[in-house]
Amino acid sequence: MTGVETRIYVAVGEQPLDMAGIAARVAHPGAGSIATFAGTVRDNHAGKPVAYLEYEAYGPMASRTLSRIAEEAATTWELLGVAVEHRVGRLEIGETSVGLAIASAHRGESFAALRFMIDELKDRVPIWKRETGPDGSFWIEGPELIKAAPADNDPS
Amino acid sequence: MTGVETRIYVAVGEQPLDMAGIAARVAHPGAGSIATFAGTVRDNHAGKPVAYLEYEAYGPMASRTLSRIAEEAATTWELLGVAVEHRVGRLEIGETSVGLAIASAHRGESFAALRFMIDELKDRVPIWKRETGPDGSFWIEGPELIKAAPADNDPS
Amino acid sequence: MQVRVRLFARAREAYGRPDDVLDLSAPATPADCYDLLAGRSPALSRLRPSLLVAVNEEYAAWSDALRDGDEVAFIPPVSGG
Amino acid sequence: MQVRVRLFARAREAYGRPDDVLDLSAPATPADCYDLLAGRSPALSRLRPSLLVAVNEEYAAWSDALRDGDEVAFIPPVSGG
Repeated sequence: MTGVETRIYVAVGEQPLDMAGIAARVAHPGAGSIATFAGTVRDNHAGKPVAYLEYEAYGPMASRTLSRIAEEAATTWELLGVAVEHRVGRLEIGETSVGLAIASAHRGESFAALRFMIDELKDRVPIWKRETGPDGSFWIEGPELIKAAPADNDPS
Repeated sequence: MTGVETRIYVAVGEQPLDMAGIAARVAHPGAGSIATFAGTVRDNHAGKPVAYLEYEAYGPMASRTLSRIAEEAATTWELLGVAVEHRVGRLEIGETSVGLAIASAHRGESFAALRFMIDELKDRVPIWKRETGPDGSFWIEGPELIKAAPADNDPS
Repeated sequence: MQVRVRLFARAREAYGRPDDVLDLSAPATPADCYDLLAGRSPALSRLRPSLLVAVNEEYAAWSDALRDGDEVAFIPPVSGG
Repeated sequence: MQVRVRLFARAREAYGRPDDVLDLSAPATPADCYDLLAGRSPALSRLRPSLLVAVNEEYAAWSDALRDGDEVAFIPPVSGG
């Protein structure tokens, strides 16, 4: 446990992400560093064009796991604020799927915590993405692309 | 040299920094990761309260050195866009003194390049800060605080 | 005892629906739930090696003891971010 | 030959002004410029160990040969960011 109170904000939802708003959540008069990461939808994957992505979450468990990851980061580094939002539903090229912002007195902490949190998020948080391009739709499972059903209108 | 064309934007000036605008400069349809760093004015330093900071730059050399650092990053990692702005003049608590944004296909590149660029900036770019608090004004030279003249109205 | 099961992503697609309610005789485990579902869906049964399981929104073991009213989720390899 | 000198931060404060123009006889180096300025300002002369020098906006050596019209800058430890 570090001696700093860390403000933590977590959200999973369908609304477009606003990185400035996410960063604003961690503003603090003692902060000398605010590091952010935005995961954005690329127009290609494994050398093939991508038309759009669909993200699906186990919502309550995703939020709970994100909160736990934020708390782990706050226990490891002296952080003043952590904000993380993940979007679900259909996302177009260039849109932001995940946004993180971390504030700390010195940059070392926010950089290390940012890296930790996005790595843990990708490893543990129950969220899935399905990629659609000219060859159809695919579930992304690590390095693998797995053919998905042609139409899937029930990402719960 | 990597196979990717990197868009580079560099600025040094007195206007307040807009992190959303800086991040927007690196947007790219091939980007999967946008990492940003904002250096913000802390209300304390070395355990003492800070009232405000004044930044002074050797403007043309600062811009030139920032451009060179960005080019070094673009030679080392596959980056799609790099934007960096440094503010000069008087900054209040919470204001942003430096903003960086880096876009790449994958997050590893933008994280590594972000860290490299801020470390190099702090090491090489001819910009200086003077801190004012209840005990007067101090030039910050690495870990040292050096008493400055009581009034300094000519930061050229 | 009754448990709610939830399926996501490829597991949901394989089973053909996102959730179900199962009546089980105690003692029961997530593995028992899965066997019931897989018996109804060969596509789902093939996914077993890649699935993790969660009970009440926490990762759990396939052999954990379930209680009446638990929510059991089958979790394909995650790909958020 | 004539060179423009520029001083920043603590060096500027010590010298009392941000720039100056020096007339030097060739060959001349940044060290020669500095000695001239330091002779006018004891406060500046004490900073020598911590200063770097730039010629025409590039870091340079104190012993580099200057040319007419060069701009020589004295650079205290930087603290940007």
